[in-house]
Amino acid sequence: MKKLINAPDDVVLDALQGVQAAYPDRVRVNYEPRYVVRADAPVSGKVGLVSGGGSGHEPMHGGFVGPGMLDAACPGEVFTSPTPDQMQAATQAVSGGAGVLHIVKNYTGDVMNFDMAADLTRADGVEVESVVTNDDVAVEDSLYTAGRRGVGITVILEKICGGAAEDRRSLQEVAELGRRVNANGRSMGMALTPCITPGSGQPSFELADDEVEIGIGIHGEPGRFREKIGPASQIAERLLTPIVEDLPFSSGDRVLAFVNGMGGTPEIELYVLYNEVGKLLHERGVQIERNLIGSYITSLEMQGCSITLLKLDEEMTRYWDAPVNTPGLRWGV
Amino acid sequence: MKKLINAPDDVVLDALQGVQAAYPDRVRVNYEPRYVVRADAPVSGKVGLVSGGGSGHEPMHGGFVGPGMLDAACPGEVFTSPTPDQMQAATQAVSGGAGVLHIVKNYTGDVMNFDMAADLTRADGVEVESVVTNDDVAVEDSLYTAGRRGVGITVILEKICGGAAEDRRSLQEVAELGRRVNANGRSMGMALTPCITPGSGQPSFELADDEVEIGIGIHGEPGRFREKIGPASQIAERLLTPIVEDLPFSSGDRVLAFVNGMGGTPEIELYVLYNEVGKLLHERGVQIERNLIGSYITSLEMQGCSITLLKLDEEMTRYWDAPVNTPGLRWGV
Amino acid sequence: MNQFAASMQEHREELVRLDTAIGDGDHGTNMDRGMRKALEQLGTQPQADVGGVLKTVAMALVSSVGGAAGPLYGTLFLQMGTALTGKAEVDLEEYAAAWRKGVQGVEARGKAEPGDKTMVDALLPAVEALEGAADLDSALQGAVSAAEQGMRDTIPLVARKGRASYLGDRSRDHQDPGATSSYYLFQTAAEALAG
Amino acid sequence: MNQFAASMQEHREELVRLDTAIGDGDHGTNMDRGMRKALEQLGTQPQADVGGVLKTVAMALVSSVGGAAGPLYGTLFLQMGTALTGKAEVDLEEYAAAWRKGVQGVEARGKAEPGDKTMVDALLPAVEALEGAADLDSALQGAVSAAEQGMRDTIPLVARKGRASYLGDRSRDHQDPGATSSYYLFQTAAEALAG
Ligand SMILES: Nc1ncnc2c1ncn2[C@@H]1O[C@H](COP(=O)(O)OP(=O)(O)O)[C@@H](O)[C@H]1O
Ligand SMILES: Nc1ncnc2c1ncn2[C@@H]1O[C@H](COP(=O)(O)OP(=O)(O)O)[C@@H](O)[C@H]1O
Ligand SMILES: [Mg+2]
Ligand SMILES: [Mg+2]
Ligand SMILES: [Mg+2]
Ligand SMILES: [Mg+2]
Repeated sequence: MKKLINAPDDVVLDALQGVQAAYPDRVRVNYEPRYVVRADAPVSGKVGLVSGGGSGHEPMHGGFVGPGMLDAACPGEVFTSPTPDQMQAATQAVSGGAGVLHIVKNYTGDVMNFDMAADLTRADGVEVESVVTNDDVAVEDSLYTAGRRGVGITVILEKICGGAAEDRRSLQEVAELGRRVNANGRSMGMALTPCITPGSGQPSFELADDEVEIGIGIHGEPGRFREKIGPASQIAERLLTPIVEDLPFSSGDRVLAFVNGMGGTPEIELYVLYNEVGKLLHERGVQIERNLIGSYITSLEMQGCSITLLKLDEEMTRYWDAPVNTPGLRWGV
Repeated sequence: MKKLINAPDDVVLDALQGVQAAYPDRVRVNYEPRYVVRADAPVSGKVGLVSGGGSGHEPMHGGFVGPGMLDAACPGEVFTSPTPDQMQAATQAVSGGAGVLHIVKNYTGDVMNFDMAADLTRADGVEVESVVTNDDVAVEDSLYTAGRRGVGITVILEKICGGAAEDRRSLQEVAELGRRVNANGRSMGMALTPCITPGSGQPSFELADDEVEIGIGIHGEPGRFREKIGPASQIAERLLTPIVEDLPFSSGDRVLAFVNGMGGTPEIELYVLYNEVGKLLHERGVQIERNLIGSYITSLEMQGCSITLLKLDEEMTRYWDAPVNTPGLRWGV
Repeated sequence: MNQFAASMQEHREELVRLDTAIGDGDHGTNMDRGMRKALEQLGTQPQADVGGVLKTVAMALVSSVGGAAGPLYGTLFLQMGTALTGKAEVDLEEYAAAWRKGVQGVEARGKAEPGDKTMVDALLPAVEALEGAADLDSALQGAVSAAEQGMRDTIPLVARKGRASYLGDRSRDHQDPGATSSYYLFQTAAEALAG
Repeated sequence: MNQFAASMQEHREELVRLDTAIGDGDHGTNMDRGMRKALEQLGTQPQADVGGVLKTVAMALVSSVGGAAGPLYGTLFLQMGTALTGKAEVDLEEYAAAWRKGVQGVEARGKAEPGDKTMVDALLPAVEALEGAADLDSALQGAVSAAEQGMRDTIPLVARKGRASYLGDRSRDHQDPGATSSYYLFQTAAEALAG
């Protein structure tokens, strides 16, 4: 394992100190318990947006703290959900009187920890709603299992709900909008290489020199199947078909297409892939109205990509376009 | 070699098509010869900024085309300088009557090709100036060699000169500012892993599981020496000491600190490194006034980093802060 | 608790390996971090009250483990601690009842049923063994054996809860990491309490 | 030209390997791409004029090779073509003089001196061999041997020009890729022109 770190146990703390050093007038880092919060929090009268999850997915979530997106993010250890005390403290720090929305990715750990935090925070008198993202079509959807994972749509949802919160929409409205974004979004990912967590020092799975893993999660979880690597056009097809058929997306739909790198993917490859995605959607009559191309929800140094499609409506498009000013996403300001 | 591509020979073209598909109202891609240009070029009365170089360093340069930065970028094959006909055509496309500045990284190929292009363009009656960047302290500076490579400062220079050009400064002024930025900037890089060009299919160098290569270039060129990997604090020190001592940067200086990922580096590691850079500069009394943290000048999927320091003056800071609206860098708009 | 902490440190790599196969590879690190934190907290407190000790451990786990294991083990110890509040000594009946409370807490929090390939598959049979035993020694031994059996029985199962469930059929033929740490918990409890 | 193109295709991997050791690994790909483009351009043109052919090749290389080799080989062929404009047949003296012009162009463009570990180290001795030869056959053979020797002599050198110069001392003990492609150029020229 070769990494630009001091020691496996120090990665998260060292990186948080780096974040604090980098953006002293934009964010504040709280160390005990750990959360990153907008420097001007709480914003009075605005719904507070809190997300969080394991570290190693940067810029998600800490890089999305700022005007127009999250009010606070709770970083766990690498690939490990944060703890309720972090979420409780972050929730209180961003509570501006209009309630707080928890944006939670659907993993057993994240859901349980955020649940405990919501219970604690409600007991403190802060109104809390939760939106759970579960957009990963690689996982079968079933009542009897943990259900689908939350992946790429989380980034999009944080941006869109951030716009709505900035527009002083109510907690109920922002939560409902978030649920609509989740319900209309689908994702799937694949890997060329595994990743290595600093704690384990071992690759998350083994792949032959000519194999790819299809349907991976963002924590180095193995995928649903593996196959010999094909051209980018084939990889785009492997990911897009299940996405499109699941919602389903159909001719005439206007979408946001998000081509995401897993952390170790060169940008030039993301554009090659985006080109293929565009061709496939064009064939189906689906129109790309907005796009996002880059590494925004990552798995450490994993090479690979994920594709997220969101069926847009006018409100989503408006809040997607609204100004945002965070280290990870910035426009309109 | 596993890559998200269709075929080694198609990478650059496919990616350019992806860029065109992604930003149809912001840039225009010309395919014969190849260049990426602002959709609204030429901007009348503004100095045109043209850069270019081998592909595989994205977002540099194509991702920096837009208001406040480059007017056009010429992509070569992966790690191969583009050709004079590309530069000549791009120069003409952005010529708005105030002359055109070529921003050239100091590599024999880039310099010779841009020289030929400048000769051709001058013959066409367009005033052309060149700025050559050579900020890499890993290479010894000597009159008898090809001199130092141009690396990280190129990104900073393109932004600052872009701001000045947008401010309608003259060709001479923009060129002089660019030379001042280059003269006050220093960089050095290191790698944890090599990269593989699609054309060669072979790693650019071999590294043991516990070795790092110090002083690498951005084309997979081997570095000046290799050593056992140490903590991030040591790596920061290895890169910063030669940088600081070369200019030299001294107590009281205000700098822009740019911590760059080589393409396959997780963002969390860049923040760990930035934290160490901050501590080391603090010890020396050098004050970080601005920063840039992310993967902006890359070597395909290489894991590693580079550090660039620029000694700021008031004019540089002002144009650094000026609005920029490109796929790769965006603020203030 | 010292023994369980030592056990988590000792088996850290093994739990990481199990969790890498069907999860995200952090279970060993998480439990080790949590139990070290628990010992730290206990160090500063008087330990006369068994319930108090368990509740302190619970809070330490909840606020330091994270992931799925944090809330689940936290709930386990919290419920056990609540059942044993104020006790300095515990008899077999109270001991078994506390475990039952704890495991009910885990079931309520995680919604896992037996056969879902989770820690519940080790915890439940062990509690049943405690409840059915005649004396402390055979109870402790029976619980260890039952937990071990439950842990091994997770191998052929397809996971329906937790991160391993994302793998579908590919989760088969691997032992569940959480069931494994639960087995170690019974093992160290037996060693600590055995006459 | 056909032969040189074939040679570049044949030695593509070798040149890539040499360039990977002390450069960026693209020299073989670059030359192969350039010569394929050159043949393409030639295919559409009458080939009576040697100078014209060389100039066509030069322009094809300049606009398709890129890197250092594009302008350098482009200049080489452009200068040679200019020297031989309008000729359908070329005698030894004209041939040698054209090479001299070409190499002077390379020297002017790249500012490399003998011993800098570049293509100049193969080109210059070969031109000198041409100039000193008594008849065409010995000239061609002498040039090939001199280029080969020059190419081999780059091995112990420390590069002072081009990408390899960044390596400093570590560029030692590797053969220069550009000198190698220049050797293949003389080799194919000899094969093509030999009676
Ligand atoms: N819903 C659940 N109910 C009971 N136990 C569960 C549940 N989900 C997961 N587990 C247990 O948690 C273990 C994984 O713990 P850990 O690796 O620490 O958390 P995470 O999966 O968040 O990384 C699994 O092996 C399983 O035994
Ligand atoms: N200044 C120079 N003068 C003459 N030849 C040079 C010079 N710089 C580089 N070369 C030659 O070019 C070769 C490298 O060509 P190539 O790999 O195609 O270009 P690049 O170095 O731009 O990748 C070197 O091996 C060397 O022989
Ligand atoms: Mg986890
Ligand atoms: Mg090159
Ligand atoms: Mg786990
Ligand atoms: Mg080369």
